[in-house]
Amino acid sequence: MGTEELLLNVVFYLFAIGAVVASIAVALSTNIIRSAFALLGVLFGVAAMYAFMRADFVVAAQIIIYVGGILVLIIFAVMLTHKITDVNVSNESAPGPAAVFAVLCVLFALCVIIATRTWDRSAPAESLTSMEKLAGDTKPTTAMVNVTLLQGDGTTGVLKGGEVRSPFVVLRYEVTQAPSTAEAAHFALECSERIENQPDEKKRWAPWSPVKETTVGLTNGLGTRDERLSNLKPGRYRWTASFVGGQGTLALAGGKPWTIEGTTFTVEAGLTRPLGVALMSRYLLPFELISVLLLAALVGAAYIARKEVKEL
Amino acid sequence: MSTLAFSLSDFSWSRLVDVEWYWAALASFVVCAVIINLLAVYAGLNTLIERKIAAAMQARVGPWQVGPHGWLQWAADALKLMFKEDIIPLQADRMLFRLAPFVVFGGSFACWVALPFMPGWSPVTMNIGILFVLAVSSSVVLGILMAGWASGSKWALFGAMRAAAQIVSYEVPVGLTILGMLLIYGTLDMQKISAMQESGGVFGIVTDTHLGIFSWGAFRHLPFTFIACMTYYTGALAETNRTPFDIPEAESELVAGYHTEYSGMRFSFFFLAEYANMFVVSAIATTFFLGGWLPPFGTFFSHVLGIGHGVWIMPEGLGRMFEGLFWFFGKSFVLVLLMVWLRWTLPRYRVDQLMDLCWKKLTPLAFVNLFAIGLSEYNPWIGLGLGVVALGFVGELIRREVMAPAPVEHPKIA
Amino acid sequence: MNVADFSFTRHPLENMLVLSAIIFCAGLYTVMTRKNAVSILMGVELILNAANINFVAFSQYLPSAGIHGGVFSVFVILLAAAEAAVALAIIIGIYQNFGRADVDVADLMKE
Amino acid sequence: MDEKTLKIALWLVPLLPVGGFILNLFFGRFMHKLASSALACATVGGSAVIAWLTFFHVKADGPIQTDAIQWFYTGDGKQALTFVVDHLLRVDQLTCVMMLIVTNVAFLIHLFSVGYMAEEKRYSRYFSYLNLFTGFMLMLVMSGNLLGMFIGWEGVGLCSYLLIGFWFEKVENASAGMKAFIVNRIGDLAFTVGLLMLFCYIGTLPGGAWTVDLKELAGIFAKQGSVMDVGIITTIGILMFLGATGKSAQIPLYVWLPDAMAGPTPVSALIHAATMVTAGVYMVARMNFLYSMSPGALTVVALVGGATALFAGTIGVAQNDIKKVLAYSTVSQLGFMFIGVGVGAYSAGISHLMTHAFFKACLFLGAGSVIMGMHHQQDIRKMGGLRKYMPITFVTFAIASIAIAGIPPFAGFWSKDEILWKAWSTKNLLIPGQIIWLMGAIAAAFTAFYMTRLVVKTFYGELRTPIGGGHDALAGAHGHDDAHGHDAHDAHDGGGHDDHAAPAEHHGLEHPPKESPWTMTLPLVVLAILSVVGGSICTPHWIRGDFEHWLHDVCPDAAVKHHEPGKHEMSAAGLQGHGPAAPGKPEEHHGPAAMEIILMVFSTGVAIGAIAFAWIVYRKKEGAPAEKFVSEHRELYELVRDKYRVDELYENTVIAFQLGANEACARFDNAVIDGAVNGAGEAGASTSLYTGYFDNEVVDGGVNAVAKAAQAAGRGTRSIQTGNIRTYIAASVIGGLFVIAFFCLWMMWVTQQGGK
Repeated sequence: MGTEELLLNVVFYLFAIGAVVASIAVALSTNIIRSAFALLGVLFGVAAMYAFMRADFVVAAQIIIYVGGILVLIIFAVMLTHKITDVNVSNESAPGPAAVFAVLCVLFALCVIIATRTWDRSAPAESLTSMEKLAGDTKPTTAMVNVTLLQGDGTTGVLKGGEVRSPFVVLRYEVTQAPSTAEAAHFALECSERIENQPDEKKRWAPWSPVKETTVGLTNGLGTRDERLSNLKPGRYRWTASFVGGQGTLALAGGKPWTIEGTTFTVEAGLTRPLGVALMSRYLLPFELISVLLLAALVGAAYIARKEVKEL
Repeated sequence: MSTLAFSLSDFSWSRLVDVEWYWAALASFVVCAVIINLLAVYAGLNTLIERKIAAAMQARVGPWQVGPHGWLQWAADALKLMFKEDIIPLQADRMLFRLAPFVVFGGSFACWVALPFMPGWSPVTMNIGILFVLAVSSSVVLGILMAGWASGSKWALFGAMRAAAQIVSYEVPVGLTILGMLLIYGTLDMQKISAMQESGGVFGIVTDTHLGIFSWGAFRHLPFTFIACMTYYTGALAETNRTPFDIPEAESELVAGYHTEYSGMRFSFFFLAEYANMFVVSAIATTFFLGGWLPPFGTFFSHVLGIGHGVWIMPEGLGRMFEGLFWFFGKSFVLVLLMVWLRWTLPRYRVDQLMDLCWKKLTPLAFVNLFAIGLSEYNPWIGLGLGVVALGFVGELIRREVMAPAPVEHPKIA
Repeated sequence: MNVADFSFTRHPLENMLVLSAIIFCAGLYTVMTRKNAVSILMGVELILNAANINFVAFSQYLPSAGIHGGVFSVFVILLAAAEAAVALAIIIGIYQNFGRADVDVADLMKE
Repeated sequence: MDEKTLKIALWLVPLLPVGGFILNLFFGRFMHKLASSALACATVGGSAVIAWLTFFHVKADGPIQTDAIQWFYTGDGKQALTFVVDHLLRVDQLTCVMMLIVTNVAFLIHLFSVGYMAEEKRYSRYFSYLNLFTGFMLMLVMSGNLLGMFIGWEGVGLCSYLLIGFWFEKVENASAGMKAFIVNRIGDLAFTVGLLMLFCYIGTLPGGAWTVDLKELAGIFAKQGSVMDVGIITTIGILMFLGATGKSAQIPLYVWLPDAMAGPTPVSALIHAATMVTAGVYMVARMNFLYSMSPGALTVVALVGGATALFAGTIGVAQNDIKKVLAYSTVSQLGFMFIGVGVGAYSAGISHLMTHAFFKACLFLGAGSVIMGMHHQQDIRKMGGLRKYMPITFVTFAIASIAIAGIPPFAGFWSKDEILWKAWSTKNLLIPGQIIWLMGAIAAAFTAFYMTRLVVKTFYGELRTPIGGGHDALAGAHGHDDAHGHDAHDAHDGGGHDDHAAPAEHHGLEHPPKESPWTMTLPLVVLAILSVVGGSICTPHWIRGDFEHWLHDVCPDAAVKHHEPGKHEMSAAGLQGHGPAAPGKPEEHHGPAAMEIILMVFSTGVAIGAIAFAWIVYRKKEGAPAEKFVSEHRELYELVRDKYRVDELYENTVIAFQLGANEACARFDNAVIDGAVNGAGEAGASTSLYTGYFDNEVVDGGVNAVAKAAQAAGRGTRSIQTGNIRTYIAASVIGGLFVIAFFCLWMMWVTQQGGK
C-alpha cells in the first residue's frame, strides 16, 4: 500500500473515529449543552464520510441544514428550556443494564449482517450510456476503458512483470465533440491498480485498495492535447476516463515505447448534476411534496411557539 | 475534474506540475501556511486601516506612535495579543471555552481554500465551491454560540444568541440571491463562475460577446442582478455582524458581545475570524457579481501587455495568473473598505428593526428577484419588460422612502 | 467486467456500514435512556444520520442501486429539518406548560 | 372604407350602443349628466356614421356580410339533425334602409332627450336603456339568421317594457309596461311556434336543410318552392304574422300601444312610433320569400292591416290626449304598412315605414316639445294658440301633419299612395284588392281629419289655460315642481308628466309656454325636412323614384300567377335572388297606368276634403258641429272615445278566463297535491314510531355492546400503556431485535442451502 494511500487512510479513520467518539459523547454526556456540541462533531464526521463517498452535494446539504439550521435550533431549545445562565445544565439519564444490553445486541446483530451479507456489485447495463440516462436513472459512473499497453512497434502483448522502460508515456487525446454549453470539458484519466493483484472479497475488509489518479487534461474546446503520464507500474491497466460535457477519444501516443488504445466515452462527474436532474425529472412529485411539508412545518412551528408566547 | 472533494491529490499543484505525493502534501502545507499568515497580516493591516479611516472621519489622527505615522501599530497589537495572559473565568465551561475560538476561526478560514484567487487555480478546486463556502461558514454560528454559552456570562450569552439569530435569519436572503445568480451560471464551481462572466450579458441577449464590466454578474439582468448584489451585500454585512448590524457586539448594550470574556490569543482568533469573514463575503460578492479575477476591461490589458490571450480558464503563464490575483484581491478589498466606511457612517439598528428588515423586506425582495432572474433567463425579452417595470417601481420606492422617509416607530414596551 | 470495483475502491462499503451501525446504536441508546426531550431529539438526529450514511453508501458503492440513495438522503435531511422545527416547538410548549422539558411529565392521557 | 375594414366595422354598429349601455349602466351614476348623455349620443352617432359608410358601400357594390363567427352547432355531419349557427351580420339593401332609419332617428332622439330629460334623476339609466334598445334593434335588422333576429326581437320588447315603466313609481306606468310585455309575449309565442315549424319543415323537406340562415332559407324556397305545401307555408306565415301583430300593434294585439304612451315622449317617438313597432313590417318583408308563396297569408296580413288602419283611425278622432291621438295614428299607419306588405308590395310597405318614421318621430317630438312647453299638460282641450309661443315646434308639427295626411308632394303622400295603388292593382290576394283599397282610403281620410283637428286644437285659437294667476299658490308650487323638481319628490312626480293629464289638470301655467332649447328643436327641424323631401326616393318609378329597384334584389314584389285554381306557385321572380325576371319585375318602360293617376287624384282630393272639413269644424266654427254631433249621438261618441271598449272586452273574456283557470289550478294544488304530500308525511311519521323502537333496542343495543366490549378490553390493556416513552422504545427495540434474529437465522439457512 502506497504512502499517500496510508495518509488518506489515516484521514479517513480520523474522521470516522471522531464521529464515533462524538456520537458516544452525545449518548453519555451529563451536560446537555456538551452533548449538543458533540452532535456538531458527529455531523461533521458524517459529512466527511459523505465526502469520502464522493457525494459532494450531500456534504453541502448536510452541513448547511444540520449544522446551520437544526443544531442551532436544538441549542436554542436547550437554552429556552433551561436556566441557561448556569453552565452545567444537568442532563439526567436513566442508564440501565437493560438498555446497554439491548443496544449491544443490536450492534452485534448489525455487524453480523454486514459481515455475512454479500452485496450485488454488478453494474446495470446502461451504466456506460450517455449522460441523460446516467443522470436520470443510474448512479454516475466513470466509463471503464480497458486498455493494454502495446509495444511501440505495434505487436500487441500484455505486459506481465518486467519493467516499464520509460518512466512515462505520452497520452494524446482529442475532443471530437464540442462540450456542452458554457462548461469546460474536463478530462481525467484514472488508472487503477493492475488487475493481477486485485483484492478479493475477503481482502475488502482491508480499508484500502490503492489507486493512482492522474487528471490528464483540461480544455474547453475542440482540439488535441498531449499530456505526460508518469509513474506507471508495469502491468495491464484499467483506465477510468472521465470526460464531462462532451465526447472524445483517448489514445496514448508517442509510442516510446508504449502506446495505449482507447475508446470513446461519455462520463458525468460528481453527484450534483445527476441529483439535480433526478430531482427535477423523476423525483419531482416527492420533491414538491417535501417542499409543501416544509412549509406546513414552518407554519405549524410558528403557530405553536406563537401561541405559547401569547399565554406567557 | 475529479469528484473527490477533499482529497490531497485534488490540489492543483499536483495537476500542474507532476510531483510525488509528499511534494504535493508539502506544497499544500505551504499554501495553508501562506494563506494563514496572509490572513493574519491582512487582518492586522485591515484593523490599522480601519482605525485610520475612523480617525480621518472623526477628524482625529489615529494611531501615530508606532512606526512612521503609526504604520506598524498592527504589528504591535499582534505582539501584545500574543503575549497577553489568557484568562478563563471560573464560571466558564473550560473545554468549550477553549474550543470555541478555533471553531469560529476554522469556520471562517476554511472558506478561503475554495475562493477562486486566480485564473484556473484555487487552493482546492471543487465542483461544489459556493455550497462548500456557505456550509463551512455556517459553522461559525455554532462557534459563536459555544463561546457565548461557555463564557458563563449574561452579556456573552445574549450577544451569542443575538448573533446566532441574526446570522441564521440573514442566511435566507443571502442564499436566495446566490440561488438567483446560480440560475444564471448553472454551475457551483467558482472558477467556472468567474470564467463565465467574461462574455455575455444584457439579459442574455448577447451570449458570446465580450462586454467588459457589463458581462459581470451584477449587470447580467439589470436591474435584478444589481438588486441581488445589493441584497447580498446587505445580508453579508449582517452575517459578519458589521455595523449597522453589529447588535451582537453592541458595546453600549452588551459589553462586547460573545467575546466579552475572551482575552489574549483567543480573542485575537475571534478578531481574525471576523476580518476573514469580511474578506470571504466580499470575495463571494466579487466572484458572483463583479467578475471574480476578470480584469474590468476584459482582455484589453493582457493584449496590450502581451501576456497571453484568449481563454481565461487555463492559465497560460504565471503573468496571467498574477494579474487575475491582483484584480481579485483589488475588487474584494474595495468591498471590505466599503464595509469599513459604512461602519463609521451608519448608526446601529435595533433588534426588531433588524429582524423586520430581514424578514419583511430583504427576504420578499430576494424572492421576487429570484423569480425575476429566472424569468429573464427563460426569455430575455420578458426580462427586459420586467426590468422596465422594476425600474419604475424602484424609482417610486426611492421617491417614497428616501425623499420622504417614514417616521421611526418606537419600540413597544410590553 | 465489474464496474463497482473500480469506481470507488478507496473506502469499502463495509466501513461505512459499520460506522453507521455504531452511530445508530449510540442514537438508540440516547433515545432509550434520556429523559430530556431535547436529548431524545438529538438521539433521533443520530439515528437519521446513520440511516443517511447507509443510503449514500449503497447508492455510491453499488452501481445497481442507482442514484436513488443519494436523492433519498437529501429528502431525509430536509425532513429532519421539518421534524426538528415542529418537535422543538412542541418541546417548548411542554416546557411552558409543565415547567420541565422531560418526556415523562407529559403523560396526562394515562389517567 | 375598404371592404375588409368594413367587415370588421360592421360589428361595431350594434356593439357600440351596447357598449354605451354597459358603460352607462355601471358607471353612469358616477358620471356627470352631460358625460353620460354625450357617451350615449356618441355611441349611436358612431354607429350611424358606420351605417352611412355601409350604405354607400352597398350602393356601390352590392350586399356585404361579416365573417361568420361560430356560435353553436349540433351534431356532427353524420347525424340527422346537424346544423351550425353563426354570429353573422348581413347588410343588404333592405337592412341598409332599416339600419339608416334606426341609427339616424335614434341619434336625433337621443339628442332630443338630452334636453327633454334634463331634470330626470335616473338620467344615465334612461340613456343606457335607450342605447340598449338601439343595439337590439340594430341586431334585429342586421342579423343574418333568424335566431339573431329573434334575439333582437325579444330584446327590443324588453327595452320597451323597461322604458314604458321607466317612471315605475306610478302604478299605471308599471302596469302599462307589464301589459305591453305580456301582450307581446302572446305574439312572441306564436312567432316562436312559427319559427320552429319553419325550421322543422325546411329541415325535413326533400332538398332542404337544417338551417336558420336567411339567405340559405331564401335559396331553399327558390329551389324547392314548387314542392312545398302551401297550407303549411300559410300556417307558418299566419303564426309569424301573429307575432308581428304583437310587436307592431295590429288587431287583435294592438291594445298595449296606446298605454305605452306612459313612457317618456322621446321613447314613444323612438320605440313606439319610429322603429320598434315597425319590426313586424320588417319581418314580413324580410320573410317575403315565404309570404309571396301563400296568398292566404298575404290576404290575412292585408285584411288585418286594413282593418287596423280603419279601426285605429276612427278611434283617433275622438281622443283628447295629444299623445293618445298620435298613438292611434301610429297604429293606423302601421296598418297601412301591413296593407303594403300584405298585398305583396314590400317596397311600398318599407317606403311607408321610412317616411312614417320621419314624420311620426317628428310629430311625437313636437308633442314632447308641446308637453314640455305646457308644463306636462297633455290634454289638447287645455291647449290652443301655441303657435305664437313656440313657432318652430308649430311649423315642424304642421309639416309633419300635412305629410301624414298625404298631401303631395310631401313624403307621406307618395308612400301611402303607392300602397293604395298596389292594393288596388294587386292580384296576389284571395279577395279583390279593391276592398283593401277602400279600407285604406277611408282610413286615410280619417287620418287627415284627426291630424287637422289635433293641429288646430293645439296651435290655433287662444290658449285655454290661465297663465300666471288664477290658481292657488300651492297648485302653483306643484306645477313648478312638476316642471323642474324631479329630484325633489319623485313618488308621484315621476309619473306626474308624460302621462294622462290628470295631475296637471287642476291648475294653470305659472308662466307662458316657451320654445324649447336647440337640442330639442334641431331634431324637429331635421325630421321635418326629411318628411318633406324624404318621399322623393319613393315616388313612383315614372317620377325618378327607384326605391322599388333598390329593394328589388331583396324583396321583390310578389306576383302570384293562378295556373289552376287552388294551386299557387311562385314565379321565378325574386325567388332566385338576383337577375331580372319577367313577371315579378316592376314595369319600367311604360309610364303610369291611367288608373294610378286617377287614384292619386282621388286620394289627394279625399285628403284635402277631410282637412278642409276639419278646418271648418274646428277652426271656423270653434268645434260647434262636433259638440252638436256628440250631443246627438252620445253613446256612439262614448263608444269611440272608449276605444270601442276593447280593453274591457279582453278584461271580461281572456283575462277572466285566465284568472278562473288560475283559481282552479290553485284549488287543485291545495286539495290534491298538498293532501298527497301530507298523507305521505303522516304515513312516514306513523311508521317511524315502530322503526324507532327497533333502532333504540336492537341497533343501539348492538353498538353499545361493541363499545362496552372495547371499553373492557381497553381497561384490561391500559396497564401496558405507561405514558413512558422509554418503555415504548424498549419494546420496539426488542421487537426489532426479534426481527433481526429471525433475519439472521433465515439468511444462514439460505446460505447453507446455497452451500449445498
